Amino acid sequence: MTDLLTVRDLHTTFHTRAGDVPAVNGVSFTMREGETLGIVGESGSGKSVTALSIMRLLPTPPAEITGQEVLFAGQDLLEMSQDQLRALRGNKMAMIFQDPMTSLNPVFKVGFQIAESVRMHMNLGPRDSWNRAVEMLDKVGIPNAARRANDYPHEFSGGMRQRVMIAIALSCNPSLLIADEPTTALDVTIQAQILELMRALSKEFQTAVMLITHDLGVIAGMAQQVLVMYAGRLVEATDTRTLFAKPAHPYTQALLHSIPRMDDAQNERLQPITGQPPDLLKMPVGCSFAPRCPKAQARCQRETPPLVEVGAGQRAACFFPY
Amino acid sequence: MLRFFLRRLIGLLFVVIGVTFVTYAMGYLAPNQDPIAALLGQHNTPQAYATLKHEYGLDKPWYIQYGTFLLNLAHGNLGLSYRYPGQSVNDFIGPAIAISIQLGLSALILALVLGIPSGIIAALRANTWVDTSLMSVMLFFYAVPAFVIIPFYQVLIDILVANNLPTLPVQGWSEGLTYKIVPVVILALTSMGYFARISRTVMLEVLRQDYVRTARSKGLSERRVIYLHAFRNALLPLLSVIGPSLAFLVSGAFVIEDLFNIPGVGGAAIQAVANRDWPVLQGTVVVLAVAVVIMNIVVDILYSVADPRIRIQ
Amino acid sequence: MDTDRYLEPDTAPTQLTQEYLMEESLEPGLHSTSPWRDSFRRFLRDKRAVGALVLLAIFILASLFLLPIYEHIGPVISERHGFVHIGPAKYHSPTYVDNLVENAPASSLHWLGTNYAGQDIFARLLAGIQVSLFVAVIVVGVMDVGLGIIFGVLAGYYGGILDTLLARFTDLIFAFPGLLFAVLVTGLFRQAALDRFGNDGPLYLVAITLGLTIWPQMARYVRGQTLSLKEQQFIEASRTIGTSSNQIILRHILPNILSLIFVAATLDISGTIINEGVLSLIGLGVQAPGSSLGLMIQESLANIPYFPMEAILPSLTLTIIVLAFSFIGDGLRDAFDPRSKD
Amino acid sequence: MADETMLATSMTTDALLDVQDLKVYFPMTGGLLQRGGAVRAVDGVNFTIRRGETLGLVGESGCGKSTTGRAILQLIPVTGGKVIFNGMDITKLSPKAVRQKRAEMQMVFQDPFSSLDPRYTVAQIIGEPLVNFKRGNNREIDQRIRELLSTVGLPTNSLNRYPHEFSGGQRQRVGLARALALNPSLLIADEPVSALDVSVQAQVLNLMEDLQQKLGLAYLFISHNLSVVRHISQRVAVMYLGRIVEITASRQLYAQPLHPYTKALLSAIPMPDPVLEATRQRIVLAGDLPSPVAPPSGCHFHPRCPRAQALGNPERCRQESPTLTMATLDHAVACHFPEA
Repeated sequence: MTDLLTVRDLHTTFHTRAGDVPAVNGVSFTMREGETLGIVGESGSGKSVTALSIMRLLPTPPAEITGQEVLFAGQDLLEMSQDQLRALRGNKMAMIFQDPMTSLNPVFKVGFQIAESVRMHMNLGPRDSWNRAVEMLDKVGIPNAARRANDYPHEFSGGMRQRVMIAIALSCNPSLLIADEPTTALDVTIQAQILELMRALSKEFQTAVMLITHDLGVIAGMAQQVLVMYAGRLVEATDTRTLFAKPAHPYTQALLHSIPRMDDAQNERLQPITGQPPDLLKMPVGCSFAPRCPKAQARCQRETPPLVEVGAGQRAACFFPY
Repeated sequence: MLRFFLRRLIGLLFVVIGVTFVTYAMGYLAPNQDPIAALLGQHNTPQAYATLKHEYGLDKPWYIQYGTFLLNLAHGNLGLSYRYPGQSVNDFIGPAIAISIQLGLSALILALVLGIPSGIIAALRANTWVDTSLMSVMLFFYAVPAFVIIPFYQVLIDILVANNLPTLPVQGWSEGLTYKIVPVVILALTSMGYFARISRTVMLEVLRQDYVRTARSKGLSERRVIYLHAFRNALLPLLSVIGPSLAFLVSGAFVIEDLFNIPGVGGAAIQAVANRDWPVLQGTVVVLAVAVVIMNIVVDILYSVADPRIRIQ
Repeated sequence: MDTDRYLEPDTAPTQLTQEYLMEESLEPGLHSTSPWRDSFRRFLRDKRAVGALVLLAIFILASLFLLPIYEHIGPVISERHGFVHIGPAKYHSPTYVDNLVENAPASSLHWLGTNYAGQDIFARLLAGIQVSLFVAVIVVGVMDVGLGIIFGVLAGYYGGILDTLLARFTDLIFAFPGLLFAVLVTGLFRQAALDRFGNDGPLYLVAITLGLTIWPQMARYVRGQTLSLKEQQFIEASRTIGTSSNQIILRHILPNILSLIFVAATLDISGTIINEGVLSLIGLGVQAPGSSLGLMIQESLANIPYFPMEAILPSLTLTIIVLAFSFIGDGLRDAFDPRSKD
Repeated sequence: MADETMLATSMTTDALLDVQDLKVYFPMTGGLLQRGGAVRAVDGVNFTIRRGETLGLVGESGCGKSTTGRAILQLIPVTGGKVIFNGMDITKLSPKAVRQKRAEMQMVFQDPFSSLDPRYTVAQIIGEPLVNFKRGNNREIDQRIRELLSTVGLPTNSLNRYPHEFSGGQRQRVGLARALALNPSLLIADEPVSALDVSVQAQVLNLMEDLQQKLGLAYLFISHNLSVVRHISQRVAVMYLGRIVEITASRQLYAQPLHPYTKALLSAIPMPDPVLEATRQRIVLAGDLPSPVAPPSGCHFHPRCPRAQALGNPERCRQESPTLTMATLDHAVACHFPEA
């Protein structure tokens, strides 16, 4: 498998009246073709901003995106003009969002919203692109696709709308699909349906998926590789099995211990992470997790640990891993 | 669709009855109103008085008078003037309506055509000098009433005339197109400022929505994102403020018609007040209220066409 | 189209960084800031609004205190009246008519000159501002805000018959387009008001009429705000801890909508001052020789080619007052509801 | 009525709360198009909560779990049934008496942002119930507020701060302190941790466990998160479209679910274990949640039910609404064909 996406030292800063907010702070990783990469982190950890920065969908200003390079299929996205980017967006790289209720345009038919993207990127005529839209709706499991294509988003349930979003995203056979908390707003049984659908379709379309979520369970079921983010930084990157079996970073470990699990002894006491995530406006010097870290030592408060190889295929940003 | 119209017609009926009743009650309660004596003037004899009073139906109890008025209204007959014997209110208001519609609609269209794009431009350039200066001008137009602008304009004309520069005439609505420009523009200013400010707010709100981000994530051109996906949604709240904004237009029309001697409904209403010509004033009230309600129905229909979520079967 | 300018610099990050900003002041020793103080600070940042506030304060103070002082400034004169000696208390009174000094230019005696009836324009301007403010206070301060809050909150919180009544009443008022209702009522009762209350009668009539037409809108707005506030969980929480409905309204609803009412009221003041002007302009407001900015404009219109200043001065004064209230209203809105700015 | 209350008391002596056939219908109004129908948000719910016990109430959005919690507190009008609290049916009480009763049962809300008045300081928020119920003079109230702050683990310098200065987890603590101020015996917690970040969730959950230990509180813990419910509850009730479909001890429910919906729900939860995830069998339910406005006939679950499909869609499931019946001791299920 070849590399599809290489991100090197990505920085995204929001310039606000209160000060500069380093939402993404030096993130580097690689994604291979067809693989599913999970990005996990709490709200404000920078996982969504990372995705939006790669798509360059953030308004600049206030955002400022810098970095060494973001190579997508050999081209540097950071160097591209908006026109070049537009040719890629929705075509070779597509995105779906957290809230299916608000992500579709309420005044256009869903068929139109899919066909629009197809027409733009695949050079098809109106009829062919409409047919493609119906075909996609059928593929994502919407019954009576030909009729439903003429319906408006408000006539669909939340789960069905997320299916429509997936249809839009996959309509031009993208090589990368970025899914930003795609099931967070959905009920558990509907979440299971959507995850099942994503699994099946990404296999069928050979699409690499960047799956952003705060739910470690979703990661465990979907991803091959995982990135763990905390306060704008990558703190751990490894394959999924290693992450759950042998987490290197104290934050990852703490996270795994703090969630109630279906398979633990039932009334075992949870081990919460003390304190609160840091204020990005006033980032502590040194490791940003140090104030909450049980293993923190003097060095952690002075220096920022770099993300380094700590085991086979496992990288962590910690001076005292495991 | 039928049910919708039925419901709106009932609403219209309710408004007409309410408005006429209030108007009627006011007239009934107001002191010093003896139109018959005023009409007769020095020819006032008890016999003539009684005859005329009967002719105008004023000898009957108030609810019969009101009922008669409503009945006549249903036939499009607004009654007789108190001031000019033998003239019907229809004679007064009939030609005035056409003129007021011309004035009002031209101003509304002008306000929309200039106001909405200004608001959108300001929103797209939010917090730049373009936005700030454009919106300051629009706030000025919105806040400053026509009757204040007119003196400034007249002073300007005098200066232009004194220097032998061309001017646009202000008096003489019926004389030709050039005579209509200034009143229409001045009437449009307030609404234009209003639409510009609302458009800016609405557009900024829409641009923040998730579906705009979705449209961008599909790789659509910025033009398409803004003028198709965003604007189509911004249209909905804009449509819904047109109804309430008619109030500015009608208030403005009073002043404009009065000051520019335009023989419209507003002018007729003010004349009627000065003349204590009760039926004429009542007629203008009814006509204007119905006009506003009809405009609101039109806006509602447009809205339901524009928004699939409330589209009528 | 320049693609990267579609959002203004403060929108996205406020959402993205909200949760951090909250943490900001939790360190021990830092002074906590109440929402009111935050809003006040934001208001002070708006230079336009602060400027307008200062200007307005000057106008108000001048109209209240300068007019009585002005009536004491100037010599006692006799020459043009033969035997009669008159002092500034007379010729600087806004209502004093003196046919011998019609349309006089500005001088040390009449600071801004006189009008067609020989009345002192400066005094009339100050008196006109007083009238505008009087109407604004009665209409907006008392009727709009008072009735609007009472009916709006009650209708919004309790719903039911009061809500229905309010809705019907507002519909009716909305059906009277624009100023029509005010024209109707002031036209009909003007004479009665003059007979009963003298020259100030029409002014009271105008104020009460404008108040009657304006409060239902405020009530509807307050009702809407109350309804959306009622959805907030802290209202439900108050019920669970045994707070009675009346206490909920007083402790939680009112304080939370007060700032929005302030903003709406400030903006209503502009409209009310304009409407008073219109009514005076078409002869339904203040009775000559009394003074009102609208009346001054009306009186000057015929003479614009010869004495343009007589029209421009009241127009300019009215413009400044109306704009000042609009700027302040805009500034308050941005201060109380920062998101509304974008 | 007095007799009924007596009877109910004698029957369930150890029950703090006994909910019997609770119904909450919302009338549907639509102007001229009024059809007079009703949304049956809660449709005949029965359960009891013992002193010091936690009952978890789980279900997906729109199943009526939050409505149930609010109906118990009489925050919304109850259409039918009884809510017997401490031996007294509180659905028949006057509004004033209900207000008095509420001191003994309190609520913790989901949204840490909108559940605190932004213009009140923390001291005012926590003090409001104390002032309402006149629990002492100013000094005593102040003392009690400080005590409550330390109970929920907030520093005393929070007293004069406003809610916007706190993070979500800290605000939930303020909400807890307010709920505890009157020494209630029952706490209805409506999704108390679902708006919180995972690392903070555990803090609040542990705090709630500690408070239960210390104060002998009973919880009705409403949540859509089955892992959290499993962790904190002794017993769990599963709701689907306004009805309880299964209720039993937590251990029992998760080890041996009887209702096909419970089974599907449990299998839909993603487990934070890649090895398990790769091998486990998932039951993916077809279709959407039906609307409570027009629920399916018979058993509400039948159109999506894998068990009914396996049995060839028996007539009974479509026609007859199953009642909640005891399958084993302390394990009730509402299914015509419960799985063993």
